[in-house]
Amino acid sequence: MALRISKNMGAPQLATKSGYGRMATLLVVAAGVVALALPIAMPDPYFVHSCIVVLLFAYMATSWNFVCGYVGQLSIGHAMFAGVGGYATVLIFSRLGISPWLGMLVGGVLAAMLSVVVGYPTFRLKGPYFALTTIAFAEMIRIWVENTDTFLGIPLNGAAGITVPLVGESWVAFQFNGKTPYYYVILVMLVLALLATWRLERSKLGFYLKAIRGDRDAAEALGISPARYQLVALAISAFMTGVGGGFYAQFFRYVNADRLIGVEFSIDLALMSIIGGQGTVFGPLLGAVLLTPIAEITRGHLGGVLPGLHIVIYGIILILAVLYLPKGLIDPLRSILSRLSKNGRSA
Amino acid sequence: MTHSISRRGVLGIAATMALGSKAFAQPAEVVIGWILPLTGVSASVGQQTRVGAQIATDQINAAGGIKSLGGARIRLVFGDSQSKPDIGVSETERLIQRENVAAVAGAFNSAVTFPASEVAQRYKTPWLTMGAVKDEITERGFEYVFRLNNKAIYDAREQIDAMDFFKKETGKGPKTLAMFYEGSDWGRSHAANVRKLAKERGYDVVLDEAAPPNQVDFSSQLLKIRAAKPDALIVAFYTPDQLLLSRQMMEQRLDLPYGVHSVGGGTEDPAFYKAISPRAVAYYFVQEDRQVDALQGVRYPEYDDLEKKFRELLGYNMSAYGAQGFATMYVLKDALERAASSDRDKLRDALAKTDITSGPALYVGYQRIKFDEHGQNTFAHGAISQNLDGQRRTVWPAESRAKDIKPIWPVPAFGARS
Amino acid sequence: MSGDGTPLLQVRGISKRFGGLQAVHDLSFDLRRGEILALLGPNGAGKTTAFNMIAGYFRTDQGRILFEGRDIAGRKPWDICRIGIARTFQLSKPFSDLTVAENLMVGGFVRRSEIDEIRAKALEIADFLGMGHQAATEVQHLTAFDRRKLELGRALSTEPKLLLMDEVVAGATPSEAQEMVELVRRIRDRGVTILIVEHVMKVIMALSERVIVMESGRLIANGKPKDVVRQPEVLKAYFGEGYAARA
Amino acid sequence: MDPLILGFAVVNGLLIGGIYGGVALGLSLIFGVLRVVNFAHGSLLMVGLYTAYWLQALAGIDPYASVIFTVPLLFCMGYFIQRVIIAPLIWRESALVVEPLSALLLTAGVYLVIDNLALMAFGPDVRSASTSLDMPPIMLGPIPVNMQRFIGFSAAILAAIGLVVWLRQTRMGRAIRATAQNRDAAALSGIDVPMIYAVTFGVGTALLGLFGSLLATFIPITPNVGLSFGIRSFIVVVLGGIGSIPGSILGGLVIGVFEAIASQFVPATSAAILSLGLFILILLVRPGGLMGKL
Repeated sequence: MALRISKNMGAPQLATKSGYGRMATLLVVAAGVVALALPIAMPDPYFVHSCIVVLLFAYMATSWNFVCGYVGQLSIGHAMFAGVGGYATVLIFSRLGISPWLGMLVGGVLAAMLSVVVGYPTFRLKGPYFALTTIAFAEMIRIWVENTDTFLGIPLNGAAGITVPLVGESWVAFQFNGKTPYYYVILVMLVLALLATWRLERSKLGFYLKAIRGDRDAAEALGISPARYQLVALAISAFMTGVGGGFYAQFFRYVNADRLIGVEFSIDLALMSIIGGQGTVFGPLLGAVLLTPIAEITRGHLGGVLPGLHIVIYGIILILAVLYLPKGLIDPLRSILSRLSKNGRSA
Repeated sequence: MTHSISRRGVLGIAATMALGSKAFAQPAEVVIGWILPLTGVSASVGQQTRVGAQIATDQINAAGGIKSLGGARIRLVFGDSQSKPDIGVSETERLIQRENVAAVAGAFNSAVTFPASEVAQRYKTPWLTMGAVKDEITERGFEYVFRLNNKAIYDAREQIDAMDFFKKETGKGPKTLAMFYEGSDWGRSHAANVRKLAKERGYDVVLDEAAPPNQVDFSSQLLKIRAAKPDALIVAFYTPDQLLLSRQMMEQRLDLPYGVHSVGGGTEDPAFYKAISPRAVAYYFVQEDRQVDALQGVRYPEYDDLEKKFRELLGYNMSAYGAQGFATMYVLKDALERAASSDRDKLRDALAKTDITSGPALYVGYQRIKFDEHGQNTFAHGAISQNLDGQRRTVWPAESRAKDIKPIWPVPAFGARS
Repeated sequence: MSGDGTPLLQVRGISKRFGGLQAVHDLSFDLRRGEILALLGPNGAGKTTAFNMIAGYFRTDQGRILFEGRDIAGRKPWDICRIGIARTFQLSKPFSDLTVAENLMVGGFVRRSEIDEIRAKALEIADFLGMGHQAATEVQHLTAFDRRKLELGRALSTEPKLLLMDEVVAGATPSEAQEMVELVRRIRDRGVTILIVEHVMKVIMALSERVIVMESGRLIANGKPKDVVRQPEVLKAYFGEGYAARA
Repeated sequence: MDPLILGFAVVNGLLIGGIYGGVALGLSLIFGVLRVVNFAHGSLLMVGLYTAYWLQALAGIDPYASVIFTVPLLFCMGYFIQRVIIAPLIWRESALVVEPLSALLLTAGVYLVIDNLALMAFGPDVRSASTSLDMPPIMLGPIPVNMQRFIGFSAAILAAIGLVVWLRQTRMGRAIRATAQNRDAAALSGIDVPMIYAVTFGVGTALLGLFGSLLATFIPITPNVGLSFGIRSFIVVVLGGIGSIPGSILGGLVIGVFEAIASQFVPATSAAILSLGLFILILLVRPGGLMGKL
């Protein structure tokens, strides 16, 4: 993505790259302004609600991408981290009366801890083996939560799920009557996740993850312990996903294992990243921004008439993207941007 | 079954707010929203409910719409929850904000109904719970949330009541029970209620077993049931698993002296009866949301039309889900007539004062529809049917039985059946 | 230049067995600071196994490997890199979706933490390789020989004291081989000690002051290239098959 | 535990386990040769089941007789999916090496499309087919053995043997094995690798046609029935050793018996957790599986 390319590396390419970088920066700034102004310009609650859902998925996909996109491993179990975050947030608030803001962070930390337990053995596996193991872990946790009413005195409430006790409009309790506060919270979370990814791109960890993706043996020869850095990245990703699960819980005011820890949720995150462009800062965001509304619109317009059609469309998009845009939708966008910047210069 | 069926109707009056005033206006439109699982594992239920609601709507419109609103027609909009809570919430937002519905009905799955009805409450939009049986749905102090159908606890109580009654009637009955149910929300919450009641009534639960949905083999579980030797078996499964279970029980000739007692679910789904051999389900006791026999006395012309169209559209006979979709629309029609407005608050107040004792709204078989202060229809009840000669005939409550019907109790073993 | 004579690497009696095959048997040799030592031997002699043991990719069954006096046997590859031993791979393994400069930056983090410094260092190495103009090219667009050079440069980016090279000119044209020989010499001139596993005799003659020869897992010769190639057991073991066939 | 009950459990576990193994055969074959994890495997079984169902519902063909239709039909579907959807990926990669993850995503897309097309076409209702043949259970001592499952079990064993013999003894089989071992070398020695791939995919899914017909008589048929078998097939294949034909059957038997016995002691939900745990453990400790060459 844009930011990656704007790294000034070789003298001769410098001009092109910075031109491209400028275009990209402009685009990002413009998108930022639009994002900030959106709920003010379009205060319709359903519209804002839909935007929040898009941003939430963008945030979750960005979190997924943080490890999976950069080390090139396909996790289909990230929902387990969202589940830990979501459940922790709700339980800490409903049982201990501690503010969900803190609960989200605790949930994130717990998710990161779980990720170390899961990731330590799992990251030795490659390709489909890794993917299948992550599904297996997430499914174990899902089935366990669905069938556990209380665990060590903690009421998990089994398959029934847990609702967030209503206290009315309160910043401390992270409950608002309107949509706009949620919008800005998730927007800030997304920006932070994007910044973290942007930082990752130019950090040691980022270079190391990309090296591990490129070739594990070669990475080891360059002083990289793959297990260690993959785990660090996974823990950060799990933390972010866990916090996202906390937001999910607060926004929908309900968590249940079937959905929040379900395979479909994990698959959604992976698909958005992959279709948008994994291993890039803005790819997952692009994927979420394009796919979530497609799902929503087709569901709204076709769901009642031709059930299943919207998922068929989704599947076809996936097939086409894998075949014709292996680097994601961000790839053509990138070339359009650089063409535009060239034209701009020659003009 | 009650559990999985939720009804949701959103009444929206599109754009014609002037209607509320006494000004004589063009026949306008009242929009009602439904949130249903139209895809995914519960899609079958969603489709049946949708068809039932649509047929009722067509009947209402054909009969002149909402007369107190100058003949306003009802238009339905549907949202597909895919059985996922967050999508159900988003769709509810869409219906309320975008489609401007006057009320929302739904959403079968308790997991969807819970957060989605809260959205309706927040926007002060009446929510008619359809299918979802979780007790708490009407126990949150939400004045915009109503429920036509049973609560979960009613279902369990009716099953146990029926057993107690047959025992009293014949002097014979089960002492030990086994429970076998699907391991997600509905099955588990039903099991919890049965567990509680069985203990109170002195039944001994000798096996309490859940299974994850969509199994391909129940042999191991049937072995456990065989080993536990219960007098009767209480089951709660959706259609695919119920089909597998019923077939394997017949194949393995797993006999229970006091039979199989199913709570709706697969045993209420007409597709199930199309797929299963009648022998496999003979003498089944089914706790039903709809009481066919109780309807034999009062037939409205709407019923024949409904049953005919339903069969044409779906290829099988009326189901409890279809009936609930149908009844929900007539409850809403009744409230709209009395409110003479599509204003959500006025409609809510009208719904709260609902007291229906006749008409097509009673198609599910209730004698009356009246909501208590929590919005629960206290006259909601199911019935217990027994599968006799290939038909489910009401055997409990006794007053709903047809004259020629008596339960077969205990049930004959597979080997002793013709 | 033949180094200052103090041993940088001392291999002491290392052995490795794979199932029934004794790949390396009681191998010992020294590598002096600043020299280029070539490790020769026919296919299957155990060269690559020995190489991988030093680089930490295989565990030694027994024996010690002393680097600057410390035993490094059994350390993990990344630790070995950190203490100053870099390696190349026989089949070059560049990170193909990164640019040349990015490839050269990865190793830099072992020694430095300032990214601008690392980038400057990477560009310097690119210039050193004669690839400065390709710094922003993605590796997948490079020729095979440029990838080989990059492989070498990437090892250099970890600023090693000892560089282990596995067949650097395999598949290269004569002029490319010449360029590579030059490059290796210039690396040595920067003060890097080099252990090279190589088949092409011309390269060894041109580069190394000293060669050691392995056959069937054992060391059979050790000395100046000109002397070693005259030893009968070397002729028999090595030139009898591998080299003669190649030449 | 009562030994008779345990005996029942083992027999049931073997029967259903053999069926799991048989259903997983194609998955293993396709992975072994193409290195493609076919996420749509369960969906293709669903197609087989529906085909058997409709042949009976519309043409009155007994499910057991419908094999002559389902097998060729599913072969064609597999051949078509490989040629039209997966092959372009191979051309794009220009080498004959498919990136396993891209292929997994492609087949995930196929799964979404097939399952939901089935929902649109057939509706969400549960269906079942039934055979007109009279099949009383056979008695194994005091233990009744369900014939329909026994036929499925036997078919799985025979299909595995047939597959092994075919791969060893025929020209095509040997070409497939050569391609599995080294596709570049196979291509160099004149083997039409794209054709081999398509045939392999076709054979792998044709097996699902067979089991679609055989299972239709006792498995509830819904548009998402594939999911019930999908994840379990992965477990079976990994357990037995990915790419190994006997391993697939062995993996199925192990999982079947494991779940049957575990279910006697814990609820089915816990048994499911245990088999997932077993799956993870095998992958970590012995990633080649029970019969793997690793």
